[in-house]
Amino acid sequence: MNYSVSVQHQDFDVAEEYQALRDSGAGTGAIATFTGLVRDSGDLQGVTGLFLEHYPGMTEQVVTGLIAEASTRWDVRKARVVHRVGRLALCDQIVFVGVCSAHRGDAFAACAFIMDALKTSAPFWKKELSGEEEHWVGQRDSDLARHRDWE
Amino acid sequence: MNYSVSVQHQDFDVAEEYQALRDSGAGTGAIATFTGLVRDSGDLQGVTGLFLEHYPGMTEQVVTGLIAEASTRWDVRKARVVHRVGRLALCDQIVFVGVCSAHRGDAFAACAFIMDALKTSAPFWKKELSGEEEHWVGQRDSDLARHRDWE
Amino acid sequence: MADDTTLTVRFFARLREELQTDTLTLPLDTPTTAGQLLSTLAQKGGPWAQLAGGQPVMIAVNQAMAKPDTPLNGGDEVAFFPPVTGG
Amino acid sequence: MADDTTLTVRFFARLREELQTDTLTLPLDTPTTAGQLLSTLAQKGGPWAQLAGGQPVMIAVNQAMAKPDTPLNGGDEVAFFPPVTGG
Repeated sequence: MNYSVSVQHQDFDVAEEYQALRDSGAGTGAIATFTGLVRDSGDLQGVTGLFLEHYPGMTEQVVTGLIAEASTRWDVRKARVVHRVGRLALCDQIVFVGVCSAHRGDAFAACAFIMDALKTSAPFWKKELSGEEEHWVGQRDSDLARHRDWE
Repeated sequence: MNYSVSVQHQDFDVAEEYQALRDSGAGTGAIATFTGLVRDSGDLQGVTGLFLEHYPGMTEQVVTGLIAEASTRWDVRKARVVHRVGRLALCDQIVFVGVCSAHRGDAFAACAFIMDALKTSAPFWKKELSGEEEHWVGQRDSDLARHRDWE
Repeated sequence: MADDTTLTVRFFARLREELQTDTLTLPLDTPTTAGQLLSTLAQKGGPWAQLAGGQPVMIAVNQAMAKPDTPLNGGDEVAFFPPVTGG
Repeated sequence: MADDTTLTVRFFARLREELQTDTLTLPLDTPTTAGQLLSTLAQKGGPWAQLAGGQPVMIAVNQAMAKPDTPLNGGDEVAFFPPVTGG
């Protein structure tokens, strides 16, 4: 199983990420991807941007562990996670998760699992910006529940 | 809700499809995509290509109905389905399903539902090619079960 | 060309190949159902006999999934095909 | 610089801002746990008092999730932060 994890300030290119996933051998029949974008409403209304902070070193270890866990539960031929940090504007890309599998059920499940588990166990923190206002986002019960559903 | 369905011989470009999905307004926080590729093993081993046939007119109606059903069950801001027909080679792209939603749970569920339902109710038929051998693929019980799981 | 007194019958995939037929235009004399039409066609014998049983045959009437007891009217488009396997 | 007789303590996000501290280096005289360290830091008062209760504080030791009873050894990196909210 081939995987890669990046935490970076700069934007990512889904086209490039997808091409790299496609290059995963003739046994891959399914590629599932997820991209998270900055939305105009969260805890605040009228969100104009986000500030994302993380714990360098720990983040990469945690996300690598989630990919490893996914690959023990499902057929995972290649997996890729990119997460941005720093200041982001409305509609900017935040996170990309892509998984190649032989079959679609495994690709969907592994991709959704990695994304759900990342939300509750990878050390990222999000601050919503709305004009002059700043607000550290609180953890959502719905996110904890989605992660527990995989157990 | 904005959607589009194409059935075509020519290949599709995931980069273009993704860009069109991104252009779905500041309320979109999540984009889930699925791409199916020609694998080297199915009913036959050593698959070298596929031939895909469909029922023009009915296909587009069925897939449009599946998108409409998904959008009554989940938040769907934009949905796109592309399915190829004709002769395809190993590793070629077969199908793309992309969904934009406010939240990731809805994006994943709607994308997986459309793909699972398409497999058992859209009039496409797949013939595996392996050297000189040709074999019309049989419907899989696992596909019927995945579709029933959504009911 | 379908009109009020004919049925258009279409075949796809393995059925199309084995019957060596993609479209038939049949007169519609009396009220019938998709299932009765299948039985009638099966009487042609040879590869057509499979329409009466054996492998499952799916039915669409006017491009929507249908059942053996779906009634057929003049001008309808009826299609018979194996279980679908796209994606 | 962490060595066998010190702990590196890191804070992130809302805690980092409210404590106006991202890293502390503390001597480690006696065996302790992550929870005991939190209580000790809370005694500094002011914004530090929140470490003793109120909002939930998550703990990592050497970059792996830990619990209040996780033992701390010289050279360890301990981090305290709010519940995570990435993605």
